[in-house]
Amino acid sequence: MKALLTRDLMLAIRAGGGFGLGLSFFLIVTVLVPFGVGPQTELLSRIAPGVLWIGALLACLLSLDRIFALDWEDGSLDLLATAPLPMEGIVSVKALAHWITTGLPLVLAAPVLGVLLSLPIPAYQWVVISLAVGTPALSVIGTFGAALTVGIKRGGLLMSLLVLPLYVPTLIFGAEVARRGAEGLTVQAPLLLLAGISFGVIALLPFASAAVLRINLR
Amino acid sequence: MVLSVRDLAVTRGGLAILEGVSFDLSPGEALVLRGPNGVGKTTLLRSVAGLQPPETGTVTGAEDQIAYAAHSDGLKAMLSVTENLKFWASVFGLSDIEPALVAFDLTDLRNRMAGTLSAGQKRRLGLARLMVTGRPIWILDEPTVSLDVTSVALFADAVRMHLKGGGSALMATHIDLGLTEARVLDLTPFKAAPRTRQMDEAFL
Amino acid sequence: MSLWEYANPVKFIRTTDKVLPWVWALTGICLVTGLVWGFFFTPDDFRQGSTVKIIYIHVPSALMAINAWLMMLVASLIWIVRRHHVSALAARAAAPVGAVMTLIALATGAFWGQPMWGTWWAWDPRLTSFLILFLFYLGYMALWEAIENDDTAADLTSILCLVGSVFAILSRYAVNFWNQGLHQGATLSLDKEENISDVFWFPLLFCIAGFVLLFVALVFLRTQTEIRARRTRALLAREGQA
Amino acid sequence: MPELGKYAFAVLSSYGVTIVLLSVIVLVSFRRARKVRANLEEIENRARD
Repeated sequence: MKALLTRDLMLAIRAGGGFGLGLSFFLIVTVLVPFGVGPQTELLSRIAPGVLWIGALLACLLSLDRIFALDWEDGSLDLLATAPLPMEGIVSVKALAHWITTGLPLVLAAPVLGVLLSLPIPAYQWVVISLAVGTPALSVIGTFGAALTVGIKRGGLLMSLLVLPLYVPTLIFGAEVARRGAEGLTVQAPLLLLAGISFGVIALLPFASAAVLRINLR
Repeated sequence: MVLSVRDLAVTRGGLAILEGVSFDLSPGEALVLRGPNGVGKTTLLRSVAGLQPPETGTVTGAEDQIAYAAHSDGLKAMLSVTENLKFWASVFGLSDIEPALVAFDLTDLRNRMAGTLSAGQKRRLGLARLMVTGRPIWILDEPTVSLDVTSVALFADAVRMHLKGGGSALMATHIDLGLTEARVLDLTPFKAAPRTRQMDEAFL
Repeated sequence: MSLWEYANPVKFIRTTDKVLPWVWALTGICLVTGLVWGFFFTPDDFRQGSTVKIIYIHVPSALMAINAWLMMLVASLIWIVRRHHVSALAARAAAPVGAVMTLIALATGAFWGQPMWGTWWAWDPRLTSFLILFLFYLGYMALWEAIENDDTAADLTSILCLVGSVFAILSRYAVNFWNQGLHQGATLSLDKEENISDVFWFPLLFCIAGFVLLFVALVFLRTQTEIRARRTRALLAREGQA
Repeated sequence: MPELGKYAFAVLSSYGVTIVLLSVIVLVSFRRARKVRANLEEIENRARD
């Protein structure tokens, strides 16, 4: 399993698209917001936590179909299925690889982009923490969506339609942590709920994703 | 470990295409499945490899014994020859890839990117991948497609070495494999009589 | 004769053919009496004025929107466990009806809230969770259309339904957390005093019965259609194969 | 017609929307049922003779 992770990470780096894709999209979305909403800083700073979260979420969504598509096309998914690795393990490693190549960079880039949106000072740490806790869930849920639509040609749009409603709880609690952090309120409740969802999803969803992948490989 | 297949029926897209297929594959033996294109060679191999549940019949002796190589040999163009082999070796819990490199004469291509290899070299790398898995039973789907005569001979030697080492090989092809001593099983007689798809029986 | 007898598609069609006319008749009676009674013969509410009449469509449709998804969940479970085609096709048949019920609940909720809240859409937690439920319906229906092989489609959509239900419940509470909520208290709840007065109660019962019967009738009809469509594909496949 | 007062628009339009949506789903279901049934019968006859 570790080999699968290192291979996926190497592929992401070598193919170049891996890291850059999510980050550049996140940057573009964050830059577009002031154009759309107007440059008044007090307005921007109020919506900054939400915008950062939505940007990160969409960046995750964009790079989901690459998770299985490459292995599906060149047949290595079939070969992996005959390997001694449990399918749940393969799916979790794929989600982890997606998180490292896409989720993590978003967490690191968020404060930098926060400056663009004049994010209030106390909010910086909470945006980073909420994203750090929330993005793993986005990757695992996304992997489930990617597995569902791996066999469907041009399944990207369908995957977004399936995955976005599943993102709602994570988005609500994540953005809530960031927003409360910005206003200096206690963030304990939404943070715990966010963590609860993330851990629950990480623990349970791979079984569903594995089942779906087995069906698609049939 | 003897791989025995009893009365296997396989479907493609729900349609039954082969039925009543039975054969044994004991260590040190090679079996070539022949038959026109579309008779169901690939589907049968996938069922034996466990990728696809057969409609009826049993496959015994295949638990954790099988190394499967399909048309597309699952090589990552962006990884070098050694990286590809090292990956597949560790997936199967091994790490020694030297014998495979030697057997398939890939030693001088060691650090070349898989993407830059010729079709023949890629196929040889695919077969080397099989060797690296350490699994006794090789299942090969059209292994000698796009190989020139020398590569086919190289392939035949590698398979013979594998057989001498106590392994066995199940191959599907409609062209010459250069393996004169292999047993041949023609699949045409096992063609399934046209009957309703299993999933449709409830509706007819 | 156990319930699983009806899993046989041909028998399902035969029995539903016998039952359907009665169900349609009952639906008509309940709907007409409930709506006419509620619309013409109930007084205005002292606080909300005549908007209270919207209750006769908002509450039943909201109820059906949720129960439709529950029915699909149960049907998906039956498909996964017992592999009965009828239950998978019934789930597929129920999805559009559930989606329409959700749309009605959303529209009537917005119309009803407009005079009170002063805006057409006030992101009220319950209405928002219906909006999310509607997205789940869309995703579910889209997945059915996207996959050719019938059995794989049934498998994948059932798993989506299972996972979706968990997230729908999660969203339900997340939305509550996210906005303090403007929706009025539960219209139908077991403790008597919080309930609406009797004069509104009886017509509402008829409306609910009417909506439930309408749902059942539509699902029977649409499931029959799905079975026939499936039978057509099966015959064509056999013809193609011969 | 009951006196709907200033909320007439809200009440009437919500009833209107409901009736429209319900009739759409019912009509679509019936039309599709008829089309599929006809298609099936046509194939069954062809298969029989």
